[in-house]
Amino acid sequence: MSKVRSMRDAVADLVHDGDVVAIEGFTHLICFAAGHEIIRQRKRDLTLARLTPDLIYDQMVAAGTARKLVFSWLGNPGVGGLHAIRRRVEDAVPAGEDPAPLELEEYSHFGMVGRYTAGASNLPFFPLRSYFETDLPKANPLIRPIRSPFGDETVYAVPPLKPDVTVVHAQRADAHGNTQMWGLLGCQKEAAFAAKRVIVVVEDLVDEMVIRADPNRTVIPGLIVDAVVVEPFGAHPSYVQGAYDRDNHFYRDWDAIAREAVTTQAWLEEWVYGVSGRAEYVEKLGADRVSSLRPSGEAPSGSVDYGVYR
Amino acid sequence: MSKVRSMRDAVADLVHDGDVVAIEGFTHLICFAAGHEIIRQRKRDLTLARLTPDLIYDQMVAAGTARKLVFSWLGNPGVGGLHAIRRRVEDAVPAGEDPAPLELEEYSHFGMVGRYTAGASNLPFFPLRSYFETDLPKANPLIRPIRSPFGDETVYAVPPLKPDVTVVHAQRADAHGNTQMWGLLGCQKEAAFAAKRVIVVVEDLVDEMVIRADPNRTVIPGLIVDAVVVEPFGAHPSYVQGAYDRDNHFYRDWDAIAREAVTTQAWLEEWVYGVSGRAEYVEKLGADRVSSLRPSGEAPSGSVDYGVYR
Amino acid sequence: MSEPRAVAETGTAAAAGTGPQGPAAAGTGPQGPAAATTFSKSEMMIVAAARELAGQRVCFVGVGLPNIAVNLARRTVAPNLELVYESGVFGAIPARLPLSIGDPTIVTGATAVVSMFELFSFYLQGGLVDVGFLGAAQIDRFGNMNSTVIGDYEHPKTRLPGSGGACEIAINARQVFVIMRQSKRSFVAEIDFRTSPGNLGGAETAARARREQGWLGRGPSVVVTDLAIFHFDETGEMRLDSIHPGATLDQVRETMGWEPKMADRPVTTPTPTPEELRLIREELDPEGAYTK
Amino acid sequence: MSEPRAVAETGTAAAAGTGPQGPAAAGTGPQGPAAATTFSKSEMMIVAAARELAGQRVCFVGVGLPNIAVNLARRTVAPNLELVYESGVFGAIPARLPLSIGDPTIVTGATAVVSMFELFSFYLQGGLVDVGFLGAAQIDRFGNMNSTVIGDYEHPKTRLPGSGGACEIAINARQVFVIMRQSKRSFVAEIDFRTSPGNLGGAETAARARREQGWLGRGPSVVVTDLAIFHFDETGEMRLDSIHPGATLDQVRETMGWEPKMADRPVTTPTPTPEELRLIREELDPEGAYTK
Repeated sequence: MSKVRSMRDAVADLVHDGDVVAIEGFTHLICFAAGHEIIRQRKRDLTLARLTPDLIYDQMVAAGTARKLVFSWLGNPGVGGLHAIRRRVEDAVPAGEDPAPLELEEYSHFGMVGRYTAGASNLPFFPLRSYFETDLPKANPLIRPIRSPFGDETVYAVPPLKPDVTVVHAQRADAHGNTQMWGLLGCQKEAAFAAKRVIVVVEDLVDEMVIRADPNRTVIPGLIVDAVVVEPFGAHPSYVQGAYDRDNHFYRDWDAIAREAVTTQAWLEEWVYGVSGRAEYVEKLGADRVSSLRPSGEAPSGSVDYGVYR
Repeated sequence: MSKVRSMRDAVADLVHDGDVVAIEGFTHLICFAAGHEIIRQRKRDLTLARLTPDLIYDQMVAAGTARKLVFSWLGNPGVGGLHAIRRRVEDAVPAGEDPAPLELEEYSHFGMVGRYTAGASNLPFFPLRSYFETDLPKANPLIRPIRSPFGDETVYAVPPLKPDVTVVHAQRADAHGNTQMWGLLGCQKEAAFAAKRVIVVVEDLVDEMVIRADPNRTVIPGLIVDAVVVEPFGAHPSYVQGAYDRDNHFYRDWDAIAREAVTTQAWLEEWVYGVSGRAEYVEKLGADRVSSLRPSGEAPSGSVDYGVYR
Repeated sequence: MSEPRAVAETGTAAAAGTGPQGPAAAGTGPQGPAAATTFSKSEMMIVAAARELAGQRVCFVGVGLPNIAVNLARRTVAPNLELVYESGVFGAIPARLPLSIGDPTIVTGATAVVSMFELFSFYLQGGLVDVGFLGAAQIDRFGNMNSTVIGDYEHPKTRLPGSGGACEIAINARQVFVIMRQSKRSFVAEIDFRTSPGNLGGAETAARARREQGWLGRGPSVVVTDLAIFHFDETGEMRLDSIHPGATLDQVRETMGWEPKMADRPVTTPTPTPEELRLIREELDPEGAYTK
Repeated sequence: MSEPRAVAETGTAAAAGTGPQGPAAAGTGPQGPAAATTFSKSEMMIVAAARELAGQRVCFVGVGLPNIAVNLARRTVAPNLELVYESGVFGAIPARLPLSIGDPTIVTGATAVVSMFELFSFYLQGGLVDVGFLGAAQIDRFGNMNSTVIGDYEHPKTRLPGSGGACEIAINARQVFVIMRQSKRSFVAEIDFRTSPGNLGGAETAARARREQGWLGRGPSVVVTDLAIFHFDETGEMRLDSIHPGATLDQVRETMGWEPKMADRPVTTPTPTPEELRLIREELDPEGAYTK
């Protein structure tokens, strides 16, 4: 049975007010298309989880969808801060400009990866060698010491994170949701297995036989996928290995846009509320911008042989 | 600098008497060639770790290389028992026929996987939901309860396993030891990262650019590899996806061979001590046997595009 | 590797055994006498196990009888059943009957091949498996199983294979299906070693342990043997519900180490239908490796 | 993402910062006056950091100055240096200067691309990383660093990016190299929040904590700034060992929140060689994105 849905339907049915939502992807494969649809559908009171909230959550926070962030690094990589989020966090900023203060729950990268891993594995905690002699366990009481039953060593533990919905962007999937990706993998697999519901967004919908030709490349099995959305260029201004480049100009532009609430809202009006979906966004972006982001050539992986065994 | 070595040199330099040795591979990619070389070099007092000791450890135990097994399933899959090992374990068998009793340290599959994972991650323990209400923690006091610091749940923990040497068989590697494999992956990655020294044995030595064309396919980085041994058909009677089939006949034959110490020793004389190495073993096996194990056709993975980004 | 192997190991009649057995006399099933034909005890076990899979979604399988049973179920009562192999394969479409759990034929053309860490962590412990198949050398009335040793652990009379994945399958699969041949040596009053927990000392203890220790599994739900079908009653004990055509109540009782509880009216297991037999004989095991 | 970003965030002069700075007056290095040329403060930082990498094997890198420094080291003092990117890439051979730690150019043609679980578990925590590069908004005399908040945690004056991987890098990398521009705001007597542990309250406390808690890291070994090079003495405190050509001792002291310990005879950092400058300008950062 095909799980292919429109982004509108997938978000409407699978993302609910108050949900814990993870749109994962470490710089690579960040699904802005899903984030924008969540904004358009005016979802509220979401807890947004990501290692690096990135522009996607800065936009979602600015649009008022979120009440809380769970994260490990809050910045615009290589550029600076995430101003919309900072406005709802820093004391110095005059109140009233944006909605209520944003709750923060903060880990390190490995702590977040461990949380998803515990969630995916149905473990009550994940142990790691981090946090020793830092102020992080004081700032976040969910980072707790745990004593090894072998020897008397103590390490730290983080609790499982089980999102209500995880959104994963990928190069390709079949209609059942069997999903393959290459390039940086981040912790999408763990975040997907940890989630109650999974939305996969792909550049290309492929025949099941394409997936079955290379089963070791499958990162997420259809078994855990609730909807497959086909949304080319759906990761822009993030990128898709082999398909398009990171739009570094936009990452820099956002720094200026997000510095003021008014310019931020104007941008949201124009680029999110003002379009019906990703197809219109891409059209608005223009063919030149799109083609300027294409790789300059192909770098084929080559093929390996699994062999026929009859 | 090339790490390519002969099997003889790799085993002589990297495997020492008394070592903890893991020749991993779950039915697939079991490196019999390395096991046989260890036998030929008359290594002694080894602790042999594997989820499924399989024929390889039955042979190594029969040859007197081992004093201890660390394992989770002790059998000849689909056939029956491992008789050489059983002779050194069961009380009923008359003593004296084989060397001293073999020490056993026993887990479940997930317990062994967890042990390697803890070893690879430098964790003092790995937690898992297994062993509840079983006799395994009584049989093995290294399986211990651990209480979660979140809520009052108790799960079980296993200690890290850090082999002195892990041997991994694979389809291909470059001269630096960057190794790619496909098909069943077992827990070779974890066992290799957990080890002090790693020997990679491959069907094909390839140019670095073959590896670099598909970096997501790399399972073991050259960084942790000490020696690369090129040994085609080195996994027989186990198999290599895309290259040759499992020799099920041999797995059945072994059942009869290993039932008596005398036939077992005769087999070792002929097929291990009696040959200089894998090349001679393959020659002795004969071209017909070898070609009968080749896949009946190709099943290409297809190629994906990583893109050129300049 | 999960369980049926353990049985093969002991020399007791094995769920995954390969020894030929004479065909049972044909019973008259729901399809009436016209459909009567001969079938083996193994075929009856496979058919009975397959039928129990109706409505299940994800099954954790080993080779041998469970593998044939799940594939039969996919072609009959459970067309959407998804198979997870312990060796790390999801969505296999084998071109031949796999001879071992790690046969390369289950890899080529599969949907996903994953590491054992991922398989045990995310698929099994993560709660995605609805049914796990187990067998053992010994089982007791509460479905607790032994595949480790006969005799004392330190000085065993028979050293069996051990847990493999059986221990965590028993705890984390939502329910457990058991396939084992019956004998006084395998259906015992007291098992020598508990490798895979079933209903412990009874339903109440088991429910408490599962709740307090956070098990995902609800424990064993059915035992299919060469002679009969048992389910577990409200006290957590095996209850004889159905006797296979050709077998007698006496045979069932004589091959058990305790006096079994019985359903009010044990029924006769409906015989394999011609279509079920055709699928087994022509498609699933044409060489009769597991079913003769 | 590791650290230099944190600095960019605060508005203090940033190790990974992109702001142009005027070229420093050329000093006379070991190569003699004939080789004298102009170079920027950033170039001096990169060169000084690269030289410190002599003899190191595996380096955990972020983008910006550390990325250029390690690539310069590979071409000069440490030809066998292996690079691990926090985003999960090993053995990258980027076709262009990567603009972010997740640039697709570091993936194409790399030796291995792995999940973050694997990167943090096996590479970093597993003990394979010899040198981790960090920077921060604040550092104290013992090399403890803050990249979380300025002010109170609950009501921060400035909300910084937070740890990213910095916390576990500080603990698990065998040693830590720090690259930061000096200022009274960044080199402080007391940091507001400890994100990445350095030598805690001093060498003795730090050694005890590392031993008892099983850290793999020996802590910070060098701090390279736009003005000077510091190492850590036997008490675990930063010691001024070398002043860059063009900088003065007064400048160094005026941009620190404490009176620095000094080597008996602080030397002048040897100026960049023409070859070092050529590599930076022609090969590593031809557009001068990080080095102007």
